[in-house]
Amino acid sequence: MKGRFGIYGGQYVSEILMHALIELEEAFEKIYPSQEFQGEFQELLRNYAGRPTPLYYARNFSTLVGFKVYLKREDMVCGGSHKLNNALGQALLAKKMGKKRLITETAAGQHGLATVMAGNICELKTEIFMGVKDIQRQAANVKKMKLLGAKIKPVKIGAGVLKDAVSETLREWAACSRTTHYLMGSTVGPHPFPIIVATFQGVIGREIREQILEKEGRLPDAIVACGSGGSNALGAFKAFIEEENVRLYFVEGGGESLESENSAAAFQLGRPGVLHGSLMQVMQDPYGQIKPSKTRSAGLNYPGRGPEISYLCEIGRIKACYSFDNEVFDAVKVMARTEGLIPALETAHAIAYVLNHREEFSPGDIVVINYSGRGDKDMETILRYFYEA
Amino acid sequence: MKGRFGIYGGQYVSEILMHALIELEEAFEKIYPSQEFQGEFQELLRNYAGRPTPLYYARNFSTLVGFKVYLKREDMVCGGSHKLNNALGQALLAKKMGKKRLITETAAGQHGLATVMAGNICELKTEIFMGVKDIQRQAANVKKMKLLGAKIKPVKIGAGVLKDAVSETLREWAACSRTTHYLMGSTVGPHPFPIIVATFQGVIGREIREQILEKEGRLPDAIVACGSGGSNALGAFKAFIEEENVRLYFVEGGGESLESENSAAAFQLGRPGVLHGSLMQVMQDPYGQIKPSKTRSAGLNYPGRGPEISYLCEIGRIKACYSFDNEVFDAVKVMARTEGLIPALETAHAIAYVLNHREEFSPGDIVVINYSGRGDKDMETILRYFYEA
Amino acid sequence: MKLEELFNAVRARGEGAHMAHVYYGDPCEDFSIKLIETLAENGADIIEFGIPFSDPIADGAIFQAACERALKAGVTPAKCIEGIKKLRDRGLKTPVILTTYFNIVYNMGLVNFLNKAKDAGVQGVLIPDLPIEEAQPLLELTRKLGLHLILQVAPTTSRERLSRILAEASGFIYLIGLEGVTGSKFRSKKTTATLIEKVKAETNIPVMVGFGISKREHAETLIAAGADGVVVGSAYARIYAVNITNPFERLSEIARLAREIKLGCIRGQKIKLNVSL
Amino acid sequence: MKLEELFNAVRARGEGAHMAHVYYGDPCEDFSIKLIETLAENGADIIEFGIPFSDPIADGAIFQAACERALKAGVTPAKCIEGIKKLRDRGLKTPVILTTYFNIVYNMGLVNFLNKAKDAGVQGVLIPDLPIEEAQPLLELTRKLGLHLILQVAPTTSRERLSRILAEASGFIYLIGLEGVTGSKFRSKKTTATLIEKVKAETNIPVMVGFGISKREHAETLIAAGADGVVVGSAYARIYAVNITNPFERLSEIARLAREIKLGCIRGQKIKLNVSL
Ligand SMILES: Cc1ncc(COP(=O)(O)O)c(C=O)c1O
Ligand SMILES: Cc1ncc(COP(=O)(O)O)c(C=O)c1O
Repeated sequence: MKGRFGIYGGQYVSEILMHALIELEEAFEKIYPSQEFQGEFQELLRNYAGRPTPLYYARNFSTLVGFKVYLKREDMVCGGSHKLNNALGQALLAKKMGKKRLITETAAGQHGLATVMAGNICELKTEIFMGVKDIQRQAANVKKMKLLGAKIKPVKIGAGVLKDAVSETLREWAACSRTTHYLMGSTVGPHPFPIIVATFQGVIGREIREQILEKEGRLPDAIVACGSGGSNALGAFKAFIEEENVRLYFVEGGGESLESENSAAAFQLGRPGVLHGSLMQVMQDPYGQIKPSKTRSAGLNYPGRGPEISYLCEIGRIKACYSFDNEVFDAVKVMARTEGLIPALETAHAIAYVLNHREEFSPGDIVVINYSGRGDKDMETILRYFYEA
Repeated sequence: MKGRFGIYGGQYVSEILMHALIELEEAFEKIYPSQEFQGEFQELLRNYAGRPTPLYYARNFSTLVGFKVYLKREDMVCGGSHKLNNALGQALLAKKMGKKRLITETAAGQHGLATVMAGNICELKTEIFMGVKDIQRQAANVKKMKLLGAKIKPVKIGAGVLKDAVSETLREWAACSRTTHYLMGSTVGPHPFPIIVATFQGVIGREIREQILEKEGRLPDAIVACGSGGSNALGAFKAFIEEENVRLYFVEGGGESLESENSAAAFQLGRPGVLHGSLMQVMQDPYGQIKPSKTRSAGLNYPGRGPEISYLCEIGRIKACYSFDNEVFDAVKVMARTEGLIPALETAHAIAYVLNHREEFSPGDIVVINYSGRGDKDMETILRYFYEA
Repeated sequence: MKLEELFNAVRARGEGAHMAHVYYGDPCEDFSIKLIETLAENGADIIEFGIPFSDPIADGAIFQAACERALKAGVTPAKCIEGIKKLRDRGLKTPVILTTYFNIVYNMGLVNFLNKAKDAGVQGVLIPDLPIEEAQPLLELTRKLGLHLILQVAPTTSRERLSRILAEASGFIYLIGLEGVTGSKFRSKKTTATLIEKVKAETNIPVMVGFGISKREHAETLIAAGADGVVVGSAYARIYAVNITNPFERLSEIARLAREIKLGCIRGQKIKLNVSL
Repeated sequence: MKLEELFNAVRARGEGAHMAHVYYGDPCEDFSIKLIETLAENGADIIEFGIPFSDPIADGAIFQAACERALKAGVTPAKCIEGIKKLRDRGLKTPVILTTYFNIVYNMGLVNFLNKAKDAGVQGVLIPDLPIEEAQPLLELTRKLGLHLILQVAPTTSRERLSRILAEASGFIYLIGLEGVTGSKFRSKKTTATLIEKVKAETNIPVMVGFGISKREHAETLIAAGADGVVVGSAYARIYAVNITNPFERLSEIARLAREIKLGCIRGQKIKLNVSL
């Protein structure tokens, strides 16, 4: 079924928005493959976003863990994470569709930044919805978005976090969908968003494939990626789904512990449910009320897993894993010391998994960690952890 | 004369250090061209640093100014500025020389960060000298360097700024030059540093040349770069020095105004003199005492101009220009709004020059701005300027 | 009472219909019971009975807050259905449309949910995040059980989808009068009137217009434009929300608004039928 | 007195030579005058007279602070040279080596600087940031004027460069005894002794060892190892720096140290000459 991955996916939205989803789907199918779009988009990816990103052989880190580890350097994308791959694609699409304005939501600010960057390039106005708690926690990114010209809309409802901001953006979209594009930031939301985002992020895996073949003459044994919605992971995985010998690991935010209410591990603690327009793995109470997630990593702090990731984990193609907050901070330090790189807290989940589950890999293995972003945005949190604890 | 550019350059250091300079020069001449070094270095440049960096046609910015502007995206180098090009090269050289440790100094922290990153990759210990005032002003970068494993040495003498930190690093080097490499961060200091740094940064201009020929089929009419020591500017210019039709603009920190003591415009306010081992254009009082420079841009806050830049300006091959602090902040905003990019304050000097001297360029001109770094490190200063002023 | 009967009766009286939307359990079950009874006694012909959901994406700020308060107070879907039973036991005759977001239904299991709803005395079910594309299973099940699945149309609904929706519609059509969420500011746009006309031209089942209606005149205008009735929700919640520690004190004001709305429904119908007022 | 005469006289007395290094104008000119006279009267055979520089890269913390204070107090190169004149007028006979960083010299103009220095009664010039590679113009000019350009050698100086330096040396060789800056902690390393031997084997001009010397024993050891004398600087500045608001109070302590150092010079020379102490 269109927009479905097994039971997951669909279009659970208000009737008001259906026209916009249908229009988007049609536009994507028509515009995306066009030479005009591809020309402009590839140009932007190359010269603005900085693609292809390197596939870096992390020699010192490899020595430490005992097998070959490559880092797919999405931290090198302009803005510091994979988010711009998708934001540029959708902004350009929105421009070609004749939209005048972009709206979206953001937690850590990474996707919000990517959106206003892409919006400026495409001369579209940008409005970013952000939970009041996240606004407080990410004050610097908020001002950065303002400096870039974005309008920030504080979201007071609920817990004032990402989940609430997504809801509020959907509401805003209902009021302006004729002129405004909702630039969804991950492989979540109603069809066709998960497919569009995964398509734009798919460049990651296509590059990995080409680069590892060039460097090693063979495919990797494993790819490890962090995620919540799943966009960087799917982006990295998609080119390898059919390759049975490539193990895929999806690492979600374990938070403080699985026992407490302090987690974002939806594959461990959730079950299928409908949130923000799509059926997916989601954390909820016994009655179907969505539960807030909790992790120190803002970008993983979402209670749902996108439909495609939900499906691929369900059928066992992807292994659903998690890392705990303290493991994540330690992984940041290890990466800093071995390779001089400070990863985003999200990314550090994938690194931590590799560090703490070495027994799952053999000495001859080639492992690719999708290094989804740099840690600049998390410096305060990281420094507080190490120097004030 | 070796190590001289006209009257500029030389090796004005304590006898203790001469052996180290000679050793370095010989090692550079022998090791740099070697296949082994080039193999490892190019690999690191490509996959760690992220080279080649894009040459981005800034469409919206071009429309604004009325001629074609390309940005050479050194902000996309890992760490956020051109500094790593040189740090990686020297660290690798030091490793091949059998050195065990790197020392250097830093003002904004960019070069310090690049050094500890390169040090970690090459498994060399790193010690960073930093003026106490700069430590205060750049607290975040200091902690970042610590997280990466660098030892930070506070420099209390003088005004506690970059100039004093350089002096102190030279002193430390006198005590440990047999085992330790001083990783000079710009095209300053005694021979062979200016040549080594310019060589490692020369990759910028070589890439510009190739890229602009590919995109435009001809060389640019002008290249504009900011600078103090001159490393990013020389890096961008060197491939074009012989091309008489390519105008070269070097933009230094005008500070608050040229009249007051609030400037770092050494080409306007200085004269030839010897500082930190080399004869160069330098700000000094009537007696030859070095004057402290002043600008809001930490990376341009040095009273000297490297010997090669000094020479090329003297003979008129490069035009020496400056931008004032307030022009610089405005340029940050213009770049943010037109292209979604927040430049480093240093870089914004070059942008400001183009914005404020449009009459020097014709509608048919192709202008390359060497976009030396991203503004993340300056966000606090920038935000304070716009949102608290 | 069956929906058909209700609409026949209302029409027979020369009135437009008035559906009042309430989120149950806000701020406590007792109040909701009283509120629903008050509305029913003061001109609400149908009760849209909402089961609170944590993330009500089609609802504006007022109903979001209502959901939040109700959930905080401990209301559950089961308690909601109990609430309907209780209302029936206390003598409520008014038809009840059970409204909630799809995850609540999915979580209980579709069959289970519908059976319980039917047992409790519900006439229809409305799921605001279930467009026709996703509605097939529920359409079949409701038909089997003799329940109505109330479908929505909006100003953005294409002609093609409108036909598809109307072909499946049952009970009445919920016509979303504006682009936005519940509780938005009322805008009487030509598009709304055009949409009402379009829908009326294609179907015989009643058309109820909702979103943003808070005054007698709104009801009057919309029904005069061809609608069979209106839905009012946030406007009621807004009244007691300002006095949330003792909402009971506001019941009389709510009753007054309900009567006003009903009056608008009557006047609108008169205009539509060209009867002099 | 000429340097040659001085060294002959010291040698004749069976002593090692003692050069005392002072940054002029710290914290004021009056004090420096008194300090230099005190040193000369208490065993300093040569005065190394420093013109303060803003960025003295060969100097450790003590002399950096001295330069900073002197500059803050308004001393200029011209005033320094005036100071030497004044000392001579007041009867100072001790040879004076004028030390400063190259930018001060470059700024005044090499010829002008040397002429002024000579006029003031200076015997030699020492530029710690002017290695042999850069010294050619100054070597020629000093020779022409009958001034010594004091050259330095260090533990890191290669055999090849050592020969080149010694070939140009005049007055005496300043042998940097350790790898570091002025005021470093004294380390009596084998390398220093070896270097002294190496230099002495290649040249007849006197060898003065400096950097880190602060005690009688240091002087004794170095001279016993073959040096013709020692340089002491930071050790004197350290004494008055702790009492910088009234440094005059410390002159007697400085005098005591100068005598101690001189004693070390004498004893060292005795050891070297195998004379029983
Ligand atoms: C660096 C980084 N990695 C990963 C994520 C998680 O998003 P996704 O699951 O869509 O890849 C984020 C989200 O903000 C992020 O910033
Ligand atoms: C971004 C950036 N640009 C320019 C400079 C100036 O250095 P240089 O003159 O060596 O290019 C710096 C120095 O820190 C910098 O960080």
